[in-house]
Amino acid sequence: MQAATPIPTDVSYLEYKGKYKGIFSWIFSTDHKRIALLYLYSMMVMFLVGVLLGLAMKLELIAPGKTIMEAKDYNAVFTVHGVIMIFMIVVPGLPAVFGNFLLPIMIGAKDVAFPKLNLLSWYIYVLGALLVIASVLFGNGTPDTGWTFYAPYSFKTGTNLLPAIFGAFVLGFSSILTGLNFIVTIHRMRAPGMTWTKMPLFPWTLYGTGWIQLLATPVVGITLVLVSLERIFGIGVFDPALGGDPILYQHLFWIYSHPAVYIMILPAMGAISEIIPTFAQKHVFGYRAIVASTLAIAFVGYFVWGHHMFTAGMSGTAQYTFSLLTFLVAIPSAIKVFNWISTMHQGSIRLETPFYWAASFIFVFMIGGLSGLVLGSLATDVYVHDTAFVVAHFHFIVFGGVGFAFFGAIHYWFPKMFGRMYDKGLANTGWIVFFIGFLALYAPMFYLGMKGMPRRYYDYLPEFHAANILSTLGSWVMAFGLVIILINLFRSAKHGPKADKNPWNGKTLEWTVPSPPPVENFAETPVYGEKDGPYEYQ
Amino acid sequence: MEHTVHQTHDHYDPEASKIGMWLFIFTELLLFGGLFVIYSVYRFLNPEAFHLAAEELNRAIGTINTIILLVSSATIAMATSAIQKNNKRQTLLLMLVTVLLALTFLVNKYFEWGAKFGHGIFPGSEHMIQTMSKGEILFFGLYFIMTGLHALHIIIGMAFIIFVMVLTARGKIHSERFALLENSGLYWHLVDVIWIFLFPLFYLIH
Amino acid sequence: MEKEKHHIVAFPTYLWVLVGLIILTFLSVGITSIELGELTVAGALVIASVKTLLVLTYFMHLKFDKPYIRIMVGFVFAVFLVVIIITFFDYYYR
Amino acid sequence: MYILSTQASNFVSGVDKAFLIILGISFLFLIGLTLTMLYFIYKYNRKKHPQATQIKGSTTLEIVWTVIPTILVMVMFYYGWAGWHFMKKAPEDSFNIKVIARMWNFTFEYENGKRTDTLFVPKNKAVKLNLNSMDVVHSLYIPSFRVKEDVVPGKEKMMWFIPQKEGIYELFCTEYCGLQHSYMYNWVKVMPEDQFDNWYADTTRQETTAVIESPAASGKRIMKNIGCFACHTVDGSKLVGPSFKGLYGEMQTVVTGGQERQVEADDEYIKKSIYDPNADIVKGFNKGLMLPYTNQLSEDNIRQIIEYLKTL
Ligand code: HEA
Ligand code: HEA
Ligand code: HEC
Ligand code: CUA
Ligand SMILES: [Cu+2]
Repeated sequence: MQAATPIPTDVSYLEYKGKYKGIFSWIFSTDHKRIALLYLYSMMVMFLVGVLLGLAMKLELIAPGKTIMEAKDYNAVFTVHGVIMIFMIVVPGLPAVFGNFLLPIMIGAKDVAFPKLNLLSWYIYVLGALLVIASVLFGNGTPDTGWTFYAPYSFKTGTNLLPAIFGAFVLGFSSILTGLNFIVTIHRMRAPGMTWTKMPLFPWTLYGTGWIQLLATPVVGITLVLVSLERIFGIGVFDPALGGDPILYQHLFWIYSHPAVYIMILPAMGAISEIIPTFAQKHVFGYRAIVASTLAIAFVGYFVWGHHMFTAGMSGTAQYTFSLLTFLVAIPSAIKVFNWISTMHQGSIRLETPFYWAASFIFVFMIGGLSGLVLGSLATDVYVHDTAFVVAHFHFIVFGGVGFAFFGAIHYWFPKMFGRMYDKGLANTGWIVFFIGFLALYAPMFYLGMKGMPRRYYDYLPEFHAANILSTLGSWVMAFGLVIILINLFRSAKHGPKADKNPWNGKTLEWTVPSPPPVENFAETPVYGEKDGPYEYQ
Repeated sequence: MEHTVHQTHDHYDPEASKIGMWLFIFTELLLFGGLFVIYSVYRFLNPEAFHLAAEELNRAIGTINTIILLVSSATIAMATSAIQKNNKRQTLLLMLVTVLLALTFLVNKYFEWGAKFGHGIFPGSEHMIQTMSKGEILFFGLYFIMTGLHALHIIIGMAFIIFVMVLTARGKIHSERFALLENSGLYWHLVDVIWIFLFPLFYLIH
Repeated sequence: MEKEKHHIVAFPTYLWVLVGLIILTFLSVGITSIELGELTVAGALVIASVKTLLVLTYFMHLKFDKPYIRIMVGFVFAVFLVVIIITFFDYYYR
Repeated sequence: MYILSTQASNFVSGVDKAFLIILGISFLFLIGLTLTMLYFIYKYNRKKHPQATQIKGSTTLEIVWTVIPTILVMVMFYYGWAGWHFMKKAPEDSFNIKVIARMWNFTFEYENGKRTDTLFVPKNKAVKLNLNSMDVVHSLYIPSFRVKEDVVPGKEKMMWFIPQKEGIYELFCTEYCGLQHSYMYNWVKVMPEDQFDNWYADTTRQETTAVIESPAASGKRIMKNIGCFACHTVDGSKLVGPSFKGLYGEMQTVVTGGQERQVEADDEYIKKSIYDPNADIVKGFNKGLMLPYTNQLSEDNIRQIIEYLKTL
């Protein structure tokens, strides 16, 4: 089929339409770069919905008692917020957008191994998203179980849970296919001479992520199927009335959902590992250590799920085993932080927007991660489990970590993706407003949790009022920052000044192709020699 | 490590599709893996009831079905050898045998399930709730889910093999290009492997 | 494009494996009919594992594939085993 | 101002110690690393340091910064374990109280039959709570005591503590359990032992109220205490369950074993709705939400409830 129309090497992927016209040249395109943008736009839509729900929650919590909604609505809002943010934004986020766009280019390939499967993953993603939306719009009530769907509440509630669960299942399938595609691509399609130890760090993290996606997602898939069957037939697997064990549900759920948090953070760490060397103009410090820690996180992260269940009634043995393993998985993250900071040492640092995001990433990631240590320790987790402290932890790390990395990545690769540059002044303003808002929004939640305010609370006692006000104000500041950032990016994608091939003097392969890249990326397949490597700044 | 082959224009890389298939098989293994975790936990918590309930299942049908699947696995494996020798007729014949055996397996399952339903044993049945202990209800719940999901995989596998047969008949699959046939075989063996575990776990605990 | 050599497995190999698998099936039926207590389950599972190993090595060609596929398969089974073991840290000691 | 909740039980010292140690180490690293990073950004800025020196790594450093955090996390693990492990086993001579959690309230049942919404406990005495859930997973959390344990249906679980400070503390449900999860809180009252004994011995107070009230008024009080209004209203609007307004004597469409039928909401029907709610499901509502109150409401109580329902 391709032999008929040879693909030009001088037309950018944004202009080349292939055999379809208009929108069809996007939604039928198997070009990994176009698929990446499809993901970017569809995620952006879902993301804005999630953000609005987040803001609504904060508005509700500005004062005790009813502010803008009923308890029923609040419960629905945090459920949908959680489902959207986890299953549609941060789990697929960096792999589907930046992984798709950059993985083939960074390893010197023309596309991913299975381009059609890649497009199919996006369709499946959209289907999953539509199912979740359907659960909100139709039927008798929006799901209200929390994103964890804990049994037995999840088959007692009268709300419209089935489509949401099925949606999560379908989204998981999309994520599996993406992971599979990336692993095969990395195994088979690296440029000649690019050995494993010459592969840049971002593809490495995608490789680790791919494995977690493959091995963890099916477990939650089957678990969600069982919850649906339970709702429909009452088979009893998790129903205590029929002999089932609700705690077993929690085991299975977290066997996926803990590794899932590393699905989220690993590509984020990968993006940071690209940005820092580029802006320090320096070889990354401890390449091998960073690779090893990536694989260690992926591997050990598979066995720590029980730290979400310290009060659920596990045996003591299981509790301290999980606590111990949790502490072990923190060490590779620490190694990464040390290596990033050391990369800056003796560098020649250029202060640009992506670097600001990366540096603030390190800061908020440390806060999020270190608060994870409080949660990993038995005595203290019993105290703060299911309080606002946990909410603060995961917003700092999920959204501080993954979100900041996402924004860092988009400011870093934007010129490559769209061939244009954004307004740097505006981008920096957006960053600082966002950063301040972020701290004001989530830091008070640590305090609230330490004082004992439970999470998923629609209403709270007056003693928690002051900190909640600060938090709500923070959410507005942050939203303002977000608006600045998004407007700047959207405008620049169309009207920004043309960008160079290599505006940051990066050393990885994507900076050797034109911006935006041509359809099959490389006019000539790059070949790695003995001395070449991803971060050779000489 | 394996060395890198630069892809050509027509994207045919049998090694890549083989890895892809294996990775997919891993996800399937973990899908059933989740169920095996559940099974082993409940079995551990209700050993007596599981014994009792397993008595209800028919060992003979189970054994026959096991053998059917094993034979069909051998035939599809032989089909991959046949295609490499470019023997199209033999390939198609072996695949046909595989599909027919799969069908027999399903027919057996149909009667087996039918008999259970006839005795009032099916998910959510009032009869079970009234006459059985919680452990037995769990056993049958798992029995239906696991064998049901397995049967679903049999159906998918059959469809896959039939699809490959059509391509083979049309000459799209031949001794130079048979990755798809090999993959359908891999998938079929996966279905077999899962049954190899389901069989003792459900039929052989006495 | 460099062509990779593919090993063609002869029919008799498959047939012998099949015979082995069938014998093992009867063996497991036999073993579980005699009362061995705890060992029954262990026996049945060991036999099932041997059967799986046969299917993997011959039918699924692991014997003739490059080693990294074998490593992956081993890794996946190992991960699954560890998951089961850790889950039982809870149930066994409860 | 102390950063954690009030300190009022025997577990406080262990938990707070672990907390402060982890927090201390964390702050040390957070501040240290942030300052280092800022210093590098300042010192090796492009303007000051135009040419980067390429350093690819250092095995010694990698080993150092693997070993140090490993030791530190083991310290954290140890303190976490030390503050926790004795939560798992209650002393033999503990004072037993049964906790019944249901959507959406806790009931505390004492061995002499006393039943309360607020948890009353003696100071300086080991108290063991036996946790039972009637419906979904709840979690009993007393911040000032540093204890929390999920209440799981179908599981026998317990938690224990020794209250060490008189006063009234919050008690929350921290496992999300549906609509009124955030209202599923109550109080713990710690009393000196003698005062507690007096309170405990006085079994008359809660069975019958001192004032003589009409059956309808008793019905209303019972329903309020046991939490019916979490799901039912009296004004015609529907929450989780149907409203009680105008219910008594009306014809109701119910689903019995999959079959729809009409029944009159008479005494028998209401009694059955309370003792065996899942036998007839009111059309448009869900099975399994309301659970039998067989052991919690006597026939007498039900008679009073019916009297109250008649007035609506
Ligand atoms: C991106 C997602 C992400 C990541 C990466 C992490 C990382 C970690 N998480 Fe987090 N976690 C979540 C997302 C994430 N988490 C979510 C979403 C939940 C809530 C789910 C729900 O209930 O809804 C949660 C909940 C959660 C709990 C359960 C809390 C509870 O419900 O009671 C626990 C408990 O152990 C925990 C621990 C940890 C630990 C130890 C790490 C570690 O990996 C962190 C490692 C990082 C560092 C340690 C910082 C960097 C290192 C240094 C600065 C050097 C110094 C370090 C040392 C001396 C060790 N997390
Ligand atoms: C990625 C995950 C993510 C993100 C970004 C957010 C964003 C926000 N969240 Fe979060 N939240 C969760 C994940 C997330 N949340 C989860 C899992 C829960 C638990 C649900 C449950 O209990 O079941 C939760 C629960 C939760 C609660 C607690 C509910 C309760 O327990 O009572 C609150 C309370 O205010 C809250 C507020 C907010 C606010 C104000 C925002 C936002 O409005 C802030 C605005 C965000 C931004 C300005 C930009 C961030 C940018 C990115 C993440 C990258 C973008 C990527 C692409 C566009 C592809 N959230
Ligand atoms: C957790 C929520 C919940 C609580 C608490 C609850 N109910 Fe219900 N109730 C329901 C639901 C849901 C239904 C409808 C389904 C059914 O008929 O079982 C219902 C139905 C009823 C009915 C039948 C109503 C009709 O319209 O026919 C009566 C009577 C009733 N409840 C009384 C009570 C009393 C008395 C209490 C307190 C002692 C109580 N309920 C507590 C949820 C609840
Ligand atoms: Cu009970 Cu939350
Ligand atoms: Cu976790």
